Amino acid sequence: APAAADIIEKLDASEMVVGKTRNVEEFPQAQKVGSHIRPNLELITALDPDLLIISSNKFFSQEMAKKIDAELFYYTPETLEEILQQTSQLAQLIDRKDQALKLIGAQWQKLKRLEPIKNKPKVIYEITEVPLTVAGSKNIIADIIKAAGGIFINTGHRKMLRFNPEAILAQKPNLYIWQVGPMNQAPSPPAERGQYRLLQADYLQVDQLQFSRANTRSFDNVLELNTYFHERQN
Amino acid sequence: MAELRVENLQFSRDDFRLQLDMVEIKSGEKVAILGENGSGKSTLLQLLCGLLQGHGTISYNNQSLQEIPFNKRAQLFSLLPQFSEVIFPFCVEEVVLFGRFPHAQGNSFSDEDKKLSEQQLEKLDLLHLRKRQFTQLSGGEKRRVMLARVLNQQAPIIYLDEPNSSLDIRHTLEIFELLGGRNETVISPVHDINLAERFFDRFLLLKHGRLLADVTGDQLTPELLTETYDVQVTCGTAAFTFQHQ
Amino acid sequence: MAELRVENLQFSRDDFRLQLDMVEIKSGEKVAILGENGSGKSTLLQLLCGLLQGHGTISYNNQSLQEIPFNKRAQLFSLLPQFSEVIFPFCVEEVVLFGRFPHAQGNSFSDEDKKLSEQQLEKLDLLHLRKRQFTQLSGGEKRRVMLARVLNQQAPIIYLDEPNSSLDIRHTLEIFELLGGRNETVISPVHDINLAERFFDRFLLLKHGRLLADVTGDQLTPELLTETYDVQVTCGTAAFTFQHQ
Amino acid sequence: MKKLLILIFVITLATSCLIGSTAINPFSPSPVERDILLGLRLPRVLFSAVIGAMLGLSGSVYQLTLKNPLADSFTTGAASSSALGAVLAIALGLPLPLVPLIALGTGLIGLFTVYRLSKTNGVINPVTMILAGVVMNIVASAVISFAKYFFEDSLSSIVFWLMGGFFVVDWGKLTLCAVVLLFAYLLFAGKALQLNLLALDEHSAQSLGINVDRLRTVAFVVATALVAVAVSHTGIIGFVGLIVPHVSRSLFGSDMHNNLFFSSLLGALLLVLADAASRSIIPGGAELPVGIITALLGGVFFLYLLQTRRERFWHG
Amino acid sequence: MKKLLILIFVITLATSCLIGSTAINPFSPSPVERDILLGLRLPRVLFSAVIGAMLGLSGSVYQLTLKNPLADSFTTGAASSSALGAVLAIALGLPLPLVPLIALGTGLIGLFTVYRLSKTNGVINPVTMILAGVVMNIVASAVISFAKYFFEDSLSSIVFWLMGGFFVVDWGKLTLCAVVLLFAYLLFAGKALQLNLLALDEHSAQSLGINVDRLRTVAFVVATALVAVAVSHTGIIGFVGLIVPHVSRSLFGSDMHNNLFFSSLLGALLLVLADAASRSIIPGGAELPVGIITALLGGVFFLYLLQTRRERFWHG
Ligand SMILES: Nc1ncnc2c1ncn2[C@@H]1O[C@H](COP(=O)(O)OP(=O)(O)OP(=O)(O)O)[C@@H](O)[C@H]1O
Ligand SMILES: Nc1ncnc2c1ncn2[C@@H]1O[C@H](COP(=O)(O)OP(=O)(O)OP(=O)(O)O)[C@@H](O)[C@H]1O
Ligand SMILES: [Mg+2]
Ligand SMILES: [Mg+2]
Repeated sequence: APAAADIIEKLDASEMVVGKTRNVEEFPQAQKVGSHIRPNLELITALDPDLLIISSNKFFSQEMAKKIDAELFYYTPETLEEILQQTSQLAQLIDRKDQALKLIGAQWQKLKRLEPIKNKPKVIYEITEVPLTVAGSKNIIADIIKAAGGIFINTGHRKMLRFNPEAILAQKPNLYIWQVGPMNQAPSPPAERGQYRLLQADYLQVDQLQFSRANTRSFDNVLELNTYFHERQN
Repeated sequence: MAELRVENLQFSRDDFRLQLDMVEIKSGEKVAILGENGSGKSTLLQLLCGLLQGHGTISYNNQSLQEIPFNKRAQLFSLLPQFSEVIFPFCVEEVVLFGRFPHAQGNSFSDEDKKLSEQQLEKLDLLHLRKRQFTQLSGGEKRRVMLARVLNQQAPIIYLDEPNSSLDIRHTLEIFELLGGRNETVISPVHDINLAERFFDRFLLLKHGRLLADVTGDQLTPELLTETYDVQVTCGTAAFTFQHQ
Repeated sequence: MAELRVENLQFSRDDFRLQLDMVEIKSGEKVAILGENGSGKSTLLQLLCGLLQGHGTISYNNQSLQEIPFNKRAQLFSLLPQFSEVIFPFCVEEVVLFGRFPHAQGNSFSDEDKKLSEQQLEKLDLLHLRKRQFTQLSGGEKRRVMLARVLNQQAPIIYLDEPNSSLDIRHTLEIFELLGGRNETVISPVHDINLAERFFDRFLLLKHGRLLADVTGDQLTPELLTETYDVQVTCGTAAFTFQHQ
Repeated sequence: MKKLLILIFVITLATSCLIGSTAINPFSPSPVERDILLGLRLPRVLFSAVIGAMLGLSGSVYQLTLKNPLADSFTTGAASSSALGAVLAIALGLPLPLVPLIALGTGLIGLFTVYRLSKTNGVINPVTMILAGVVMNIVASAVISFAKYFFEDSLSSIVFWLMGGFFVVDWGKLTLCAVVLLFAYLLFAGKALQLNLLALDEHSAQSLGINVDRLRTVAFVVATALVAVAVSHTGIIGFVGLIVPHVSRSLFGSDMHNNLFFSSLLGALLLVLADAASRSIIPGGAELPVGIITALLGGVFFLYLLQTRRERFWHG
Repeated sequence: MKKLLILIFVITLATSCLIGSTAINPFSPSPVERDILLGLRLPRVLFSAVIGAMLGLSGSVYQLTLKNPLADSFTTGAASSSALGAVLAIALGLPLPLVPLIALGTGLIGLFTVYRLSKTNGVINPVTMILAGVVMNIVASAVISFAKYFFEDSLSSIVFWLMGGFFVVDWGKLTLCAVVLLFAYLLFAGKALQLNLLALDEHSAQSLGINVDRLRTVAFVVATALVAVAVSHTGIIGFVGLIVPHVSRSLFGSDMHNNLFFSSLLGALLLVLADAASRSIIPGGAELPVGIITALLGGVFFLYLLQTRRERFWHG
């Protein structure tokens, strides 16, 4: 799981990693074992790992774990709180409890620096322009926005949803966050899109790689957004 | 001894209705079915073969057709449909060999089967076409291949729906003579009445799905033919006749 | 005045070779093409219609076939292929109306077209089948529908590949008489020599892709036929003859 | 019958303008409501109608031209080769307005390839053509799979795009598609008589004065262009092109005059209905991919027809 | 010819056991290497051969039975309805060993539905059957799309499962599939003569003593069961079932004795090659979905044949 890489690194456990999937940039010493969606079983067997950390890919991971006889850890946090919970669980498994306590404490510290927002903006988060998909309440982004003092428009109880532009108009968001990154590579700025002519909203562009992964970065994102909200209301 | 016996046969489809009270056909008889287009000749053949299901009884050697399993039927009778097709690129030889299917032991053709096919190819003047693909034949050649397939089946009763359609006069004569010289029962709708009269013993005249008459050659009078076809018929005028050399 | 002129026509396919040095056919002639199966009759018709491409020249009214655009050809000649099919569920009436296509103005059939189709349906004894789907007809009925379509095209030259195949004697006579009474040129491979002799003026005898003879009715001797078909032919033996009532 | 259907169609159009995630009072709309209605809802409803008509029309022509009841935008390779371009454009992160253009481009390349492959000695054989098309379909789908695999990050965009839907509709695109549809419809309607003749064997058709090869080529090219334009704007919406022509043949006969008209109309009707459902079936603004509803709606109706009127489908 | 091909096949099998992301010394393997070779590599190679043969065999039978050059596991609805079960099982997170079972279950339900729909008055019409199949395919695909959409967490699992591949193979699954293949092959080979006769019109075939309806039913059921078993273990691997039978018909004639054999063998060969390529083409252990390579390898070869031997494909 690419999102968990950050946690492992911060837990000082980098040297324990023997294999990683192709889009994990950390851990230069680890061997690449294919993509996270379709890892290479032979290579993993050859590395003979004790623990597999994966995100949501239940089907293959279970079969795989059975085959190579390793323990499985699912890293699937949906809220800030769960990030910290799963961090400590993971730390237990790899015996890094002290580092975990420190790391978790540091995150709580970040949240303490938040400014209160009086005039809470209604926020919508665009994941891709075509087809138009937005973040749902199971996405970590929802919790980030809430923690930063915004109102996350409840689009549905999922990570991402195909969405209807007219429903966005009808929800009258005050802030329209659009991510740019591998998933949404060259979107046109929403302010210039004809369909949002009547939308009385601010537009904020963010970097997908910074925002979409649920790890310690998420706490920094809360801070950044909070600052933005604060400046915006003045 | 009646080999084929049809009693009270009834079949209807849309506004067409076929009705046959009683026909018995003895082993070895050559029976031509005469009648206009749409009078029910092909339908009758299909009923006799069990390809269509009517009311009434059809029995072969006193056994009801219903009770004869499919694979046994192929040993009782063979059929040349009015139109036939082969959709895959099979060659002539292969198609003729198909006729041996009811006799194939296990799952492949014996040398005996192949020898018989060879003979059929020769009888029907197809040896030079044996490797040709079926779809690359002229109309008459295709018809002969299908005839060879049917004869190759060596069933005691042979149903031939207009066997001479598309055939030239020589091959027509060859085939009718071939059939005439054998013991099999032949039941065949034919449109060329002079040919029918020459090669068949018995004539079933159909009109609008009903049996108008069931006669032998000398009873096939111009009057009867007039009634069957609604044409004027005279007897004995000059014409070419043809004889196989 | 030669309406159709064929010079030095050559066509080969695998081991079959068609060769025609020179044939001229005048307007209104009724020409039967006689020859064994595989002698090249259908191939010749397809060449004359431009459906196959050979060497040599074919010209209509002194204009080379090559130079006549497709849509003009349909006003020069019509064709009944040896086998034809209709894959969609069209009804008889619609298929016959197809024949008016070359005359359709713009994109729909005029009342005139519909009236003419009606007449063709009547002439070919199809009125009672007009709403029936083509695929639900007997063999002879299908053939008549296709004939009606071809005649409906009202082209001055009509190519009919074995027009009487599958037809009963009454409809055969009706159609040949119909054709005989009209001005169109008719060129038609036929297997029934007695019929051909009775209704056609001129005979092209083909053998192995070559023109054996090009004769009129009185020159059609038993010897010539023997040579064409490799059968013994005698003249004047008794047989039924048929007359349209 | 024709008039009744048109009436039903118009009513459906009007009704579905009023259906969606936000309720709109049609008589005294607020400015936002007006804007939603005229700027988003109406063009989208019209767009779905136009796309439905394009797909229905193309299928009607394909089946006759290729003499195969399974001929549609998939089996001719048109849909996949167009989708391929769109997928690559999305995966490579090209500017979005380019997506339809590139899709159209690969669609036309696919078309040209299939056409080249199916021609020998100047003659087009429909069986060869459909085999070439189906291989084109499979190869293009394989490359799409590869893109899904290779550009993992774009996976969900690609998958959702492929499922089809009316993503961004503006009057410009709508006008473009409507013009293409109109052009194709008039062209085919002008050739309806000739297209009918393709139901005959080749020799009969040809002897009636039509250049069968040319007619096939024109029909194939225009139908494929229709599909390419439709797919490039909306992703892959299956089913309409395959089933709607069968349905209209079974209900209104084989004559292409009728079949072209009813295939277009029923295609439009089906997609307008399916899109209305896809917009409103999940409350709160989330959308179901329209292809899912099309297939379910159409599938059930088709299976019903297959049970009750099967003799009118194909080969009598 | 037959012997030569078998030889090539065996050599390919052996070679591809030695190809993969980890280099293996075949003569003195280390214990881990031995484990990889015998526990992973060998069963996988054999499995790909068995699945390839299953798909090729089913396609060969489908085309004849349904008299349509496009008949394959897709157009008969077999692949999608089986995949549907697997997708739902994956999405709902059911225990792993159940996935193939559920896939087989939905595959058989699909089969039964298509069969029921294509039968009226006791007669099976091949055109109706293939239309029913293709609708089943579309409806099942729509439900799969819905699953992709609804179970977003499982999206990537679903997509990649669908792309097909030999992910986790054990000797148990291998044995099961091999037994199914063997059973089906023997059954079809025992009916090869009868199957040939389906190339004739129905009346001729029937008058030769075969019960056309029953033969069609048996062939359809067994071929679909083959597909269901194959799909349930490996996901959807297109192409093999459609193209391989055409290739072997064009190379070795129409006789089903040969076609059954060569379709199976070429199918196996194609998949073994494709899987070896998919394992080794990307250095660093990433695996390409095998369907992509199959389609590219097979597609190019098929288009080549279509150009050079087209008269031997269909209808002469
Ligand atoms: N598609 C084809 N491919 C190859 N050869 C063919 C094809 N069609 C016909 N032939 C051959 O060409 C020759 C002439 O065929 P053609 O159909 O012209 O004969 P025909 O005189 O019409 O015969 P028939 O009386 O049987 O209709 C025959 O030897 C035949 O085998
Ligand atoms: N598939 C069908 N559906 C409905 N009616 C049919 C079908 N086939 C034939 N008929 C009708 O049944 C009647 C008998 O047809 P049949 O084919 O038995 O005639 P036939 O005597 O063989 O004629 P022909 O000499 O033309 O071959 C005809 O009126 C025909 O129109
Ligand atoms: Mg008949
Ligand atoms: Mg001929």
